[in-house]
Amino acid sequence: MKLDEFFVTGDPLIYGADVSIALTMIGAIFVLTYFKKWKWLWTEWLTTVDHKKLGVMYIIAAVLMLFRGGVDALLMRAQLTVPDSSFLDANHYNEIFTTHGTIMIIFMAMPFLIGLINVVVPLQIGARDVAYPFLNAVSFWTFFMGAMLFNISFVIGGSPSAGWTSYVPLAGLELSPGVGQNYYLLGLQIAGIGTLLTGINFLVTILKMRVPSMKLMQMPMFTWSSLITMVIIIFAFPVLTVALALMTFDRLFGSHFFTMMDGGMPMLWANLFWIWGHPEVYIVILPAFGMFSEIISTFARKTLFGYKAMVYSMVVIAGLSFLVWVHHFFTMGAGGAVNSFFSITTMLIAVPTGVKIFNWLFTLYKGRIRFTTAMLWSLAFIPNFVIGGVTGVMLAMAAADYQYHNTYFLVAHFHYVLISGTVYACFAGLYFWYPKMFNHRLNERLGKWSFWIFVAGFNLCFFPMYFLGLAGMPRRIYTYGIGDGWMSLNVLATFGGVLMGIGFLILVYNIYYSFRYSPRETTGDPWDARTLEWSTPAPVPHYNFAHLPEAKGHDAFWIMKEEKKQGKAPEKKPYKPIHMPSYSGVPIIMSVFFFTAGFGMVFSWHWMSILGLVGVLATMVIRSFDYDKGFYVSVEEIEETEKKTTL
Amino acid sequence: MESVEYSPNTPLEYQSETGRLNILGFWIFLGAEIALFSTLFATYLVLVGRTAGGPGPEELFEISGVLIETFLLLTSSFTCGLAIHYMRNHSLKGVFLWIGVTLALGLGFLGFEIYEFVHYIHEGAALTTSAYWSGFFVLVGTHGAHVTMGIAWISLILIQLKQRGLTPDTTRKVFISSLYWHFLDVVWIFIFTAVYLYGMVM
Amino acid sequence: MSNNEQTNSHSHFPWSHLIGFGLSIVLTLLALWVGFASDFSFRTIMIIVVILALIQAAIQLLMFMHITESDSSRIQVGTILYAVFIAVAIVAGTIWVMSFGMHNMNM
Amino acid sequence: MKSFFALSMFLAVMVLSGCSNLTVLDPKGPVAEQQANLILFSIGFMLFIVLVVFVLFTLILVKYRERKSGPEYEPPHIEGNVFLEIVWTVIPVIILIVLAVPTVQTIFALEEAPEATSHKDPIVIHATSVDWKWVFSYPEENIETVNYLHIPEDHPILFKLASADSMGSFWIPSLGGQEYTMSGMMTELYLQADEIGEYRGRNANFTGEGFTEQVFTVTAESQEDYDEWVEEAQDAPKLTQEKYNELMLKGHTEEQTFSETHLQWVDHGMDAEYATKVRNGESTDEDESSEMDHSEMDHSEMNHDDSEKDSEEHSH
Ligand code: HEA
Ligand code: HEA
Ligand code: CUA
Ligand SMILES: [Cu+2]
Repeated sequence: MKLDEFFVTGDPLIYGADVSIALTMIGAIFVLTYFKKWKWLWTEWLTTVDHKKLGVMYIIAAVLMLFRGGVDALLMRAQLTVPDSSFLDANHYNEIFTTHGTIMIIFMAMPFLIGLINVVVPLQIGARDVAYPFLNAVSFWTFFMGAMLFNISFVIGGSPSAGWTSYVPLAGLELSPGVGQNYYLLGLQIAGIGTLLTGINFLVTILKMRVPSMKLMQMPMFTWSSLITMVIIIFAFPVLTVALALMTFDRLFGSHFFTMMDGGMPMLWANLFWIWGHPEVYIVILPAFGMFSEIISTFARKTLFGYKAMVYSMVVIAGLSFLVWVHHFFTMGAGGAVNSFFSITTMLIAVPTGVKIFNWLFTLYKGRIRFTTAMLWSLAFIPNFVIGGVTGVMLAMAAADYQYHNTYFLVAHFHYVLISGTVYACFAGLYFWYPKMFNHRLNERLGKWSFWIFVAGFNLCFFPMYFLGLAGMPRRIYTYGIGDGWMSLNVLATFGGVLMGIGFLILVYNIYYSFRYSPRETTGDPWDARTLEWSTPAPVPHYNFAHLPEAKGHDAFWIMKEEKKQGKAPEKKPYKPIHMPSYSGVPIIMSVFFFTAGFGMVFSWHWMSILGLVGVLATMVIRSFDYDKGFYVSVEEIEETEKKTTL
Repeated sequence: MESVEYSPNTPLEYQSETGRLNILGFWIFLGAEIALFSTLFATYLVLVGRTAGGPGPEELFEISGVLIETFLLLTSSFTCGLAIHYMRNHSLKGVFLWIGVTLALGLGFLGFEIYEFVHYIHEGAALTTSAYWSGFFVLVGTHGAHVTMGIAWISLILIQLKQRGLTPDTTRKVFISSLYWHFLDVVWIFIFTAVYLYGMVM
Repeated sequence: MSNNEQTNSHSHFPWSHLIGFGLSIVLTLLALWVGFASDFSFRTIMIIVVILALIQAAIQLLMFMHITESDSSRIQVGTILYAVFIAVAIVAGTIWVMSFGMHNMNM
Repeated sequence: MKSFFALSMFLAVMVLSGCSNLTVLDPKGPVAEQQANLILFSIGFMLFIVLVVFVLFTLILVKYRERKSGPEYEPPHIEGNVFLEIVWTVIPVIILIVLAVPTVQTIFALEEAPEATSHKDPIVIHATSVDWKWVFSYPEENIETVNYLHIPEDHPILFKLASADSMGSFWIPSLGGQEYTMSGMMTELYLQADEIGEYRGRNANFTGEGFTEQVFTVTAESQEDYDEWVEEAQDAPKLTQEKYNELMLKGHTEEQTFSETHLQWVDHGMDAEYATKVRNGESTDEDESSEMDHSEMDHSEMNHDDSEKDSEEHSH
């Protein structure tokens, strides 16, 4: 392979990216060296197994990915604004929507949610850490390395360009001979390992690490939603693992699962992809539902309406989510019976979702609604998501879907649910739990600006797309003709996209601004909230709880506060030493080996993949022989810490 | 944190919180493995018959080899269970003996499987021959790779047993690896049924 | 949830293991007989052998893997049952959906 | 709320101004019409649902917002309400049943020729997608066209869809919904035009670099004009295998017309490998690849109408 094939060349955008990546890296190295922060970085962050720090790292990575995916989006919008535009050529456009879709779903939405779950869930259930802290670090680092592997395709070797769905035969070796598709396969594979581990980790954490007094039906709704999400992850991700592996074998080792030659069956890819893919969209929506439940209840100053129904509806959604996948390829001709069956199962999901919507509305009913930024995002979710949801039901009507499929109607649907569901939730959760993570709040005034601009932009961008779809505009076209009559709506959409970009930039600025100017928290409970994470002091000590709290209901902290008001102060108990896990450098090293193996496979440099795999195995063996049992936080240290924190 | 008193009858592997958590976590991992193998089975079954004019299973499968593999694995699952039994009787010797037997049987299984694969490849049925054989080799091969991993992993645990004796940590590891081993037997039962019986009866 | 089984003293002879082993051998041979020596239709054969396989799996889970011991047994059993549901959905669903090819597809 | 008003305004503007632009809702044949009816039917319900939610939402937000002045109001503790929860479970279920019935009916109706013209024998056209063009074969008429179609009005057309390579989707929005084209598999789609006119057809499923331009035109004309066109086309140069193999190479071409069809040497619904072999310069002669061992499949349940199958390979 020649060097100019190795590095992507020939495009000013790419050179720009090359330069900015190089500059960022040099800058980071310089800053770390100058301020002598390398050791700090390693001992405090890179080797951490603390769920709060891992959560923060997930969120930072996710925001970076949102930026990358967002830049992709704006490039697409720029290209589509006017007919016959030649800003991007077809290949470039194809790469961009492929990386946009993949990054947004796999490397932005999921990590953002998992990050928030990491920070919040152990605190909500009164745990001092997750069930497997070491594994948690492995999860993060494999996700991170998978994401990095996927992202460097942009400058080294070329990006995948067959869509985030990677349908074969197009994505097969014959029609996509470059390395781009390999990046897709290996990046997702490596990140997928981390996701599966997260699933097991948090399932066990939630089931087994709760404070003993908290019954299942007393868990906060975000914890419930996380629990159910983890179940979906555990059973959906292995399917993706297999599908990716099979396509990897096809491309690298000459097998014939999805090839056109020798009996391969391309349709099988679509089938396997969506067996994972549909549950995946519920993986990114259920935690969002959980967050909205917490935030709406907090700022309506009311307990959640229909708690049990909220739980059961999620259980039903999780069960159904594995029985609907064919709605993504109604047009494959599987026959009337198949299409009818999957139409009906899909439509059924509207029922439990509707139950949730109305329960939220009735949580607000008779409340005292405070319009904080977090609450604004949660409120905007309701009407916007309903639009996305009911158009989803329209898509579920197979006979009609023959007309919507692969059009902008579909693009509008999934952005409506993904953005007003998942992205709004990430922003809402970020504003809401920010003080828990960073000990100061985000500025509310900037927050509201960013909110209104983003939400207006969002509707402006994606609502017209329903009409573009009905006007016959297919997705994934890089340009259209003036005669198609799609221009005016596209101009609107682009305008909306730009507004969203501005909203996002204000959010980023807000992070900086608040870091500089927001007052530090003086209490652990800035919002007068209801669940146990708010009972921890500010800043949260690394062991979370000096005494394990007691849960007497799903608004455990609220009940504690009520009791305190009635003068029932909990008696002061003496502290006991707390057992905590040790930090470890193994997870990051193991993931670097994963990266090495993946990179080697992308380019079929077998020596490198073998080296990487041997490294992975070696780190696993080292771990197996490691009998480190963690350490105890002494009573003195606890007393010291508790004095410093404010409560 | 771990102030609970355990009855002396509670198996060692359940006597630490780590032990209980890890065993439960491993069960859940096995749930994920079921989803993984289901996907491979579904793939294989859809690809049955797509031999692209090449050889088919009915020409190549031989019942005797498959039966030997099956009985080796079934027996190893039994001896693995015995190892756990002796472990709970605090008999380190028993554990070494029966795990040793288990590993030997596992190696035997692998040997026959490798022989079988080589034979098929010789007869012109390889991963690259046709969709059907891709499905076959990846399904059966994934199981074989699991067995290989299992043997390596259990060997490492034996070393740790030697170093440390029966402690809550080592017994936990032995117990979890035994779950894994039994699970591989379960998967094999389905391979025996859906691949070999189906392929030969067809 | 009591740790009934867990606390069972294990000084007894491993009967349950032996019985499990015997059963799995018998079931395997039975499946073999159904497959090769019986004259049921192909469909009946497949149904029977799949049921036999499921019984064998249950034996492994109960008698060798002690799925019902430990204070998390309900979670363990629940996980496996849900996994079985998923397995059926994936295998049966895929075969059903992908069978459209059978009548007008080649290769 | 701002966004809610913006939205409803926007909706109004859209509906008033541009509905005629919405190809899908402006059907030119019975298939598209059934689909448009289903769509409009569902939109009605969806608007109703959206309305209910939006009205409730607005009322509650206005009424229960925190007021700066006024007495400190402490919200009551309400855990739920069984009656209400039953209401909003049952009503959606009813709505879904009402939506599901016509959906299923339409799904099955679209598998057959449109009812009104079902007495006419459908014209069979094989539509094959090739990166990045469309090849249409009229086996009865013995003609083949590239990137354009002629069809008579008021006459059911049975499209037999296949692909030479990547998976495409055959879509003429004015006439009806799409269906995938796949290599090694044949799918069927009935369409019909009730109005004379020129319609756009295209590939709707992403096929890579040339996907955007993978389009064709459909001319629906009177029976006489159509017959005339057929006769003319039958005088076009003969399609040779060499010529056809050139079409198999990736790229675009202009509209072309041939007499004879490629079906005499390859049916892409049966042979997934043809295009690959051409591109690799391998022999494409009829070989063993069209045989397949069907014995392992249970065909008793295939209640598919086999009578229309024109290829002998299907005689199992
Ligand atoms: C967060 C992600 C998310 C969520 C939550 C959903 C939710 C739903 N989706 Fe969506 N979907 C996607 C993400 C998501 N989807 C993506 C990414 C794609 C495309 C992928 C690609 O091709 O690239 C897609 C594609 C997609 C298709 C495929 C279309 C096609 O390719 O042609 C279909 C078809 O059925 C569908 C249906 C639905 C339905 C019925 C719901 C339901 O869950 C919605 C339920 C909610 C409501 C209905 C609203 C609230 C309910 C009430 C107020 C009660 C009353 C309502 C009624 C009685 C109707 N979706
Ligand atoms: C969670 C998932 C998610 C999110 C958040 C988004 C966000 C956005 N998406 Fe995304 N989208 C998908 C998931 C998502 N998308 C998926 C899965 C596909 C399908 C892919 C496929 O077909 O394979 C898709 C496809 C898709 C298309 C269709 C492409 C096509 O079919 O041809 C379009 C077109 O407009 C689009 C637009 C946008 C826009 C404008 C945003 C906006 O919300 C983005 C907001 C913008 C920012 C947050 C950026 C901020 C950055 C700046 C302000 C920096 C500016 C600097 C420079 C421009 C240098 N998306
Ligand atoms: Cu012996 Cu259990
Ligand atoms: Cu879906």
